[in-house]
Amino acid sequence: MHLPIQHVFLKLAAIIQPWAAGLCILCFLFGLPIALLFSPPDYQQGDTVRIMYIHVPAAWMGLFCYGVMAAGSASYLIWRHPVANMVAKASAPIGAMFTALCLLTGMLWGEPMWGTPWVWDARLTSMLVLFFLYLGYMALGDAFDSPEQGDKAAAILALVGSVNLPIIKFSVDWWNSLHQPSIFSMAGVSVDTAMLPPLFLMVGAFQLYYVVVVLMRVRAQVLTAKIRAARLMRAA
Amino acid sequence: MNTFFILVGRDLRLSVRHRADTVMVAGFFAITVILFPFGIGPEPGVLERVGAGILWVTALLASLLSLDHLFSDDEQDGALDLLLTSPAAPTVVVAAKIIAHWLTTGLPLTLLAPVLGITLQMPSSSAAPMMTALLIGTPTLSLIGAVGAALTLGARRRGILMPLVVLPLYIPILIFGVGAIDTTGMGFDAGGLFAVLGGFLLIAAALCPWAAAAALKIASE
Amino acid sequence: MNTFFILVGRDLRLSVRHRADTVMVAGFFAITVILFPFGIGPEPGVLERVGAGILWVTALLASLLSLDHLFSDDEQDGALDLLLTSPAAPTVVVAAKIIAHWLTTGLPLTLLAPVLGITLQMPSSSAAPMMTALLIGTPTLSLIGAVGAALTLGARRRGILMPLVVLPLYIPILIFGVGAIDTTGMGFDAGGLFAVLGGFLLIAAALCPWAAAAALKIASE
Amino acid sequence: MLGFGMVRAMSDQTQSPVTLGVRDLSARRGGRTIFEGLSFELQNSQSMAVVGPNGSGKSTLLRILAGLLRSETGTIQIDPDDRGAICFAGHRDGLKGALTVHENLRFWANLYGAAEPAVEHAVGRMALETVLDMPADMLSAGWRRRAGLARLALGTASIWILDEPYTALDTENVARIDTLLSTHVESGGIALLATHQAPGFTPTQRIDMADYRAKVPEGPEMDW
Amino acid sequence: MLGFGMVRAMSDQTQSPVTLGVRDLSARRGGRTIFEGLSFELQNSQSMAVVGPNGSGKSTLLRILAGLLRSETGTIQIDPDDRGAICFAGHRDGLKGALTVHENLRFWANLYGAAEPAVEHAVGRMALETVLDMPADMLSAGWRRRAGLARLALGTASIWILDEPYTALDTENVARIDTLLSTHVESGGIALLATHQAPGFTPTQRIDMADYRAKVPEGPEMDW
Ligand code: HEM
Ligand SMILES: Nc1ncnc2c1ncn2[C@@H]1O[C@H](COP(=O)(O)OP(=O)(O)OP(=O)(O)O)[C@@H](O)[C@H]1O
Ligand SMILES: Nc1ncnc2c1ncn2[C@@H]1O[C@H](COP(=O)(O)OP(=O)(O)OP(=O)(O)O)[C@@H](O)[C@H]1O
Ligand SMILES: [Mg+2]
Ligand SMILES: [Mg+2]
Repeated sequence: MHLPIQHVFLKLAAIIQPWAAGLCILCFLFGLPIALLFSPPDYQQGDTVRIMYIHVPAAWMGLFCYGVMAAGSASYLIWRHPVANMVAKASAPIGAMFTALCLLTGMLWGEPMWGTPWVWDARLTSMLVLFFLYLGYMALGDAFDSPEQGDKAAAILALVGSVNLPIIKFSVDWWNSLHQPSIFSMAGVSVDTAMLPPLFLMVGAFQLYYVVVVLMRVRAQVLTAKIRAARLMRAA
Repeated sequence: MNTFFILVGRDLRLSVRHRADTVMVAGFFAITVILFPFGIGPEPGVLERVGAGILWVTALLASLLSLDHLFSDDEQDGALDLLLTSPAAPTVVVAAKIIAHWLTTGLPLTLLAPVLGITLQMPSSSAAPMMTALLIGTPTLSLIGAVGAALTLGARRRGILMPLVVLPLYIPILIFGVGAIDTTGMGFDAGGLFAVLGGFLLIAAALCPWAAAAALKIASE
Repeated sequence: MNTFFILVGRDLRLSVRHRADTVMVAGFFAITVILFPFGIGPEPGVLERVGAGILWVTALLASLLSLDHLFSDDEQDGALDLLLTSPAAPTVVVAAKIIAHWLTTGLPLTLLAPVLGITLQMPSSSAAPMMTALLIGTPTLSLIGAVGAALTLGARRRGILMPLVVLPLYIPILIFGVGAIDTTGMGFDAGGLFAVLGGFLLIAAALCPWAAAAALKIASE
Repeated sequence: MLGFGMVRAMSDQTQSPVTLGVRDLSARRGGRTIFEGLSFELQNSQSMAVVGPNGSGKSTLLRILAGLLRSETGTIQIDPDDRGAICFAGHRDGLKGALTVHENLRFWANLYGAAEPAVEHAVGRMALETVLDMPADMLSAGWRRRAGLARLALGTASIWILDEPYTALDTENVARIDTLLSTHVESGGIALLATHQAPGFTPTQRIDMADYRAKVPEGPEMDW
Repeated sequence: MLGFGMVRAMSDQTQSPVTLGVRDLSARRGGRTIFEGLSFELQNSQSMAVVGPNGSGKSTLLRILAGLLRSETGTIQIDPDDRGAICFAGHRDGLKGALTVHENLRFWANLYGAAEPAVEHAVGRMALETVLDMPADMLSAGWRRRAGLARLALGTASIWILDEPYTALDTENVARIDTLLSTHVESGGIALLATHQAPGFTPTQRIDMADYRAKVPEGPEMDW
């Protein structure tokens, strides 16, 4: 039924993927050394500030992936768009990974900065909640005897869970948190401008990595679906 | 609307008459209030400090555990099929069940809160903010929980899925709920926190019955 | 004896595979550990002070709530009738269910206790007494709870009856269990308290399976 | 008598049209197509027996028609198209054991918008007078079934969809259900029933699910 | 064939004696005497149909004989008197929906002490091969019933007590159960079955519960 769309998708993916992969590698090649070696140390934090170049992009990607997942789920539920669901499903593990990376680097950073790896602070907890939501999405999708049922249930959960995104975003403003407030705000940029190029390189690298992996995973799903359809046709 | 009251009435009757876990809630609170001073020891400073937290956590657990049966009892004996094929719209069925659930879990807790507060040695001035916070917050628990219960209805390993799905969404309510009580207790104005709780309730009321009804239709397949 | 392991195996398999509340226990603990610091606030002194209490109360609640389904699932689908008419003696059936219940509630909690302790900011020296106390205490919870579950099986308003029947018997274990952890934590010898917990376990193990089997026969009528 | 036909007759004198038609229906469950290419149409006063061996998809078909499952392909046309036009009775009777028979029945009556006399009428039709105040879980299997089916006799639905209604009933009560069915059909209603027993009244149509079996192998091939 | 008779025959060559007798039985439920003065005796290779209208006490009688209920008065004599001599199958089949058919069956086989070949034999007798790896709650009503009754075919029990075994089964499977029953009885076993359908094999005895109805008024008088 939806084969044309999937076909278009496969074609597009085949074009985009190598470019994205190449760019991603370039970003990492330039970004990592600059971030970890050549960028200036912070006047307060010293070299530990370099964790930021992993932590912040990971945090943003954690949020971004959930956004994609929620949008994909919505269009799957509303327009029954199978590719949208595949994108949502493919984003979940990547998002969970970035979220975990953010949590881990945050804990590593917290040890020297706050004297403790973990506090039950709103920003930290809502991020942990995001991680659980990812887990819940994946677990729920797998928990049904019929795959469609799981897909739909998980899609509903993704939508309902998206209320968590603003909570994460604004948690530092709503509660007096240990955590840094946003770098970018109405008032302008609050870090040394020398830190921005490596930060953006890393953000770009992570983003491109996401694009590459999502395309790979969706392609795999499309092909699996094709194979299954073919098997059923042959069996019939 | 009439249909709605018929459905609420039935669920209430069942939870009074039945061997239902919903009635357990009053017992559950009593237990908590008996057990915690035992477990924590009678030192007044400590108990008082954690009172609001204990109340809210209890509310969350009670809600979570009783929700497990919100739809599954009716599913087991076939009544859910009949309800979904009846003249009542699925959203109305879900909304009625949510209200009935709140009336048998959230409301008793809210009403008992002052008593529980005294037993947990909280200052009597905290009674009003406590009741207000619970009154606004507990319906949201029922609403969100119903979505979780419906989503996991046909699922395998449901026992572990329910908390995984529902709790992340409960945590904000817990934070604001406790915050509202404690802030008032410290003599500050907690209007903003109550407003946020109210906002959650409005959002949940607007979304959850539909989400749960949609999930229920999926589960019944 | 062989029969016994077959029955335990089945219940374990069900609780892993099934939509069962028993598996919920791991989730339940995780929740508790996440929720309480939230509810109580992150101040280290307070949390540390109430850690043992929270762990034990969690154990009690988890035990109580999962016991609700110890026999009723099998009763609902007719399996209990078949078990009672099978070659397995009712006492063996009950004993197997109790062991399976402990393996899925008490044991995970005991094993998780050190981790939970850290999260609740308890000193790492408390890990050993905590685990010992839970290891001796939690089987007693399952044993006593099984009697309660069997007694209330056919009863109306079962949800409210279970806690009423079981909790008074749980409280001594709570008191001694928390006492044992806290006493060791303060650097004293808690041998006597552990011995009392052990004594409870022996008495419960000697009496409860028979009592529960007798109650079950009555309930099946 | 206050059956569906009566109510209709009172309201608009002429028999309102009732239709249940499906065209080219197929159903999928557990990753396997259960049946395909099924079409039929029922009009006022028509009834259909759905037969077929175990697992051939009778219950699946009835649940699809009742709106509880989605079909894989095909169209379903139901008229009147309002909720409550269909009364479904499945394998499980949905009685609440803690409530009395009367309470159970009254709940459904309220929900279906039937008046108190309709409840009394239904009680009479199913001869439930003696057990009205018994909690439903004290009933024997057959009585329970009968109490469950009393919902039909409330007379609000024009299309009855029954999945093995005769289960656990003795001959007297089988006849009672048969009478109920034939009165309903005679007064303009539609009835579908899946059964392994030959009903005592003669349905106007009959569909054998074995004829619509999907042409895929059963068993290990399914991909759930 | 590896039925009960076979096992016995292998073990002691001669047919071991099996008896199920009751004398002057009466039963009380919900504060009301259901039946009274019931006596009968079954020996090797005898079988009995328990008939009677809904609510007459068939299930109650069978549950008493299976040891699940206590009788009010009367004596019951069962031989061999060990646990496991009786295999009971009630209205509900006790299958665990989360386990596959095979897992369900193997559990009962282990519990009854039947060996692996007995499981295979039972699977063959009930033709369950294609659904062995399906979770039981994915089965249709009739398949589920069949999977539940496969327990009988394990061949360990000498006395079968069946409450409406034919429910939800199509003709082919009704015949399957009939064959199972007659093989069991022929090889020296005893079978009791409550049913509203005439079984395809002829039980040697027949008891109508209506004949033993207690002489107290039915209905509102009950004092539960
Ligand atoms: C486990 C602990 C931590 C977690 C879960 C966490 C989580 C997050 C999240 C979710 C963001 C993205 C916020 C947004 O986009 O608005 C973020 C950004 C950031 N985090 Fe953390 N963090 C943790 C620890 C830390 C620590 C210890 C530091 C440094 C002292 C830190 C510094 C920052 C900075 C500077 C940003 C960028 C702020 C922005 O632009 O929003 N984080 N973190
Ligand atoms: N919940 C389910 N999930 C997956 N497959 C199912 C489910 N229920 C039934 N099936 C499959 O669908 C098929 C048709 O089942 P259905 O219940 O419609 O049969 P039926 O004709 O009603 O049989 P019976 O006479 O035994 O009641 C069966 O092969 C069964 O395996
Ligand atoms: N749990 C119970 N508590 C009290 N009374 C009961 C209970 N179960 C059954 N009874 C009563 O016992 C009587 C006999 O019930 P039983 O189930 O033995 O009948 P039955 O002959 O099997 O009927 P059916 O053909 O409907 O299955 C009924 O009148 C019923 O009201
Ligand atoms: Mg069926
Ligand atoms: Mg019966």
